[in-house]
Amino acid sequence: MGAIDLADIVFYILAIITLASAILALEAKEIVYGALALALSLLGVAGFFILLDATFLAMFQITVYVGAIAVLIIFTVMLVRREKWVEKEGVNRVAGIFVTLLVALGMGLVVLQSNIGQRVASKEAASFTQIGVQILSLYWPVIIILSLVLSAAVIGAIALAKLDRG
Amino acid sequence: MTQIRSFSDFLIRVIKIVAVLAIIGGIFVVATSFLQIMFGMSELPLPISPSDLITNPSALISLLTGLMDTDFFRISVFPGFTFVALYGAIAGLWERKLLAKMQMRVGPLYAGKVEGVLQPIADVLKLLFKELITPKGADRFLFGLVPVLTVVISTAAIAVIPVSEHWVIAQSDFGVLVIFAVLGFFPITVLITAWSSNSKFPFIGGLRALHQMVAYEIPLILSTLVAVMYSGSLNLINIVNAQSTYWFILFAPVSAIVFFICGLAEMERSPYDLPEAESELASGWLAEYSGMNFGLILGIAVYIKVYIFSALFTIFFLGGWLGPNFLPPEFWFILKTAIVTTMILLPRGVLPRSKIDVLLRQGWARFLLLAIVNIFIAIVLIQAGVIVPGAV
Amino acid sequence: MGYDIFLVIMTAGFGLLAAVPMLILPKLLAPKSKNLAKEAPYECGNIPSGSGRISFMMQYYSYLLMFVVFDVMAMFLFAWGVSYLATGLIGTIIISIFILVMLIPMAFTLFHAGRRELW
Amino acid sequence: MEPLVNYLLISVALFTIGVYGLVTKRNALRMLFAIEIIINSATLNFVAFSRFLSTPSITGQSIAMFAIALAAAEAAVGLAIILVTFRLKNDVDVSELKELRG
Repeated sequence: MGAIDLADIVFYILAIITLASAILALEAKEIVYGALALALSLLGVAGFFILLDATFLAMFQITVYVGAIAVLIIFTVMLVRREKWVEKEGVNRVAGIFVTLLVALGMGLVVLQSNIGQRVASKEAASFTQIGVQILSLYWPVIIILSLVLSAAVIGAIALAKLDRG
Repeated sequence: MTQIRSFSDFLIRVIKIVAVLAIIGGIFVVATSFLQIMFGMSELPLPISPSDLITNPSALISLLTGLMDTDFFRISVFPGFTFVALYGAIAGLWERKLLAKMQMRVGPLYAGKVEGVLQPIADVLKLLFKELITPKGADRFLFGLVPVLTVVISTAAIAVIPVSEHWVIAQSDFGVLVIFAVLGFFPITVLITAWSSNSKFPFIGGLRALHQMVAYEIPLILSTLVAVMYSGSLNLINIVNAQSTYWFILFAPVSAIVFFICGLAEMERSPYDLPEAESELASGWLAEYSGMNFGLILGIAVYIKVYIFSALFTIFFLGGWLGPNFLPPEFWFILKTAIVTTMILLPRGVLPRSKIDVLLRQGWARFLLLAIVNIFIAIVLIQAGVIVPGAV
Repeated sequence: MGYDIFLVIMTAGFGLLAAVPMLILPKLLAPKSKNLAKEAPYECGNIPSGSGRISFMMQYYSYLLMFVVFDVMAMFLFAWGVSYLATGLIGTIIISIFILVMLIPMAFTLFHAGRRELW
Repeated sequence: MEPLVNYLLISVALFTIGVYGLVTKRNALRMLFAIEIIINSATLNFVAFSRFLSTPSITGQSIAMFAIALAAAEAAVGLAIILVTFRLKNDVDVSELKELRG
């Protein structure tokens, strides 16, 4: 029983960290703090992956999201940031929160109403070596298309980011 | 705090030190009991009374062996923090003596009777009595966070490194990925430093360090992929056991060289130490750090990193703890790691510093291509039947 | 269920336990003095001018973009390398196509990163 | 282990926070943060459902890997667009981008 209790505690700590830093990412006054909070939030999601027996995916998430995407985001934030930065609010914040609560209510009701939520996980988790087998047999077209998408992303991003001097 | 001018000043200082040590000890006791609950150390035999010890000394041995089997002992002492910190201190002293001998100097000489062996302790004591300066306009929270964060991250990586089949903290099936996930945090700490110092030298040095770490991370990851393919596992213990007949350096020499050079660049060691170039950038991204802040990064974290890369090189390419049977496997592991560490320290006395554009172009154009070519060579070797993946 | 990762985090926690006292001790032991010149950012002895957080050259931005994409590629290669035997020759061919396609953005990036007038 | 509903609720909460950011913020960087949070809620959903199937399955993890890879591509292009915006307008406010308005 002891181990299960520990997993529950870890789950709730992770939930608090993830949600709080996700809110902080959007609401922090200083946008560099916001970017760091985003990285922390992504780390929290990786923690959920570990709890779901998807350690390989968690490591993938940390290496790609925290190690690469977050670094690129923080770098760009430092590049475009200025000392006195007044951020304009697009819509009235109250209206935004109202719309958001509506979305949350709808989706939450769907989750709570259906009986799918009470499922219990199977004892054995699938082995992570199956990922390689699956993406190279069943989903092999996705890999090829993904390589093209990634290539296009790099080329497009560089074409956008360079100064146009011919 | 004023200078010590009289005996009473001295007494006050000593009392303060004792008080601080008592507080730290209290924290330590609380943390230990917390860990005890966590790791179920209550299953241990209960602490025996001193009278038992006199009548039955062998009870002490059973107590000690019981203690050595706990996770807490592993984390704190042997393959864990104390061992690595000691290794790092010796490596630091060894580096200074080695460089001095190469440059016809004497190096550390006075601390300790023999050849300055107590120099690391003297350094730590000196740094403890230095003031921690935060530059004006700096972001105090992030600025103070970075030294702690650097030590924490580099400590996390030693958890999955096995010293022998028995002595490992976390027997993870994802050891290689854990190492690279942990290494992925270092660019963020560098970026935080660059931004939070509010000074131009750390900014320039930090961006250099960022680009350098990023450029050499991919070739580093891909050069270890060959070892993973040969052994068919991400578990570092399985990777070593797969080398029982031949070391992987025989089948992937180019991969080993790529790993070594990219390791040098990741550790910011000479000839790739330009993010913290003393003579041109005033220690680069560390320029604003003083006292123990500086000591934590350059004195502890850097040498833990040196240990990590030496140990990884040993595990991936030099057969880990495998060796003749007349000595324990731990000895072979530490011997090989020490040799690799010496190889890492040597270029500082020999090679001049590289240039940033040359460095980045080398990393992306040469080493990445070499690593990819190596993967194809490995495919050919496996398809030709020279190596059977997963063979132990 | 992730006990190995839990141990990794505990080891990191021990690192925290070791590092924090090292920063508390100097606050109590070391002498302190207020000095404007001491707290100024380091600029080779000159009086610092302007903000330290300058807008910087982004000559090597393309390398960063390349890193994001090649990190993904490296992790996919690990997913393949672990299950090498199970995927067989067909998997090898597919992953070879994947790597070869990724060489195109690599060449593009290296060409553009080398032209300094672009950035 | 927690029942599936808890993971789904976390996912819903993350999605909601992301939607809130997209609705109220006009700073392009903040909107990018919100998009990243939404993508993460989706991947969490995939992994949770795949773990709670009656037979052990890995499909959710494969899909999540593809989603993360696409997020990397999206971040690269999105940040380049933000850079261009900054160069042109000296700001990253998306409500300033109205040249194409009829």
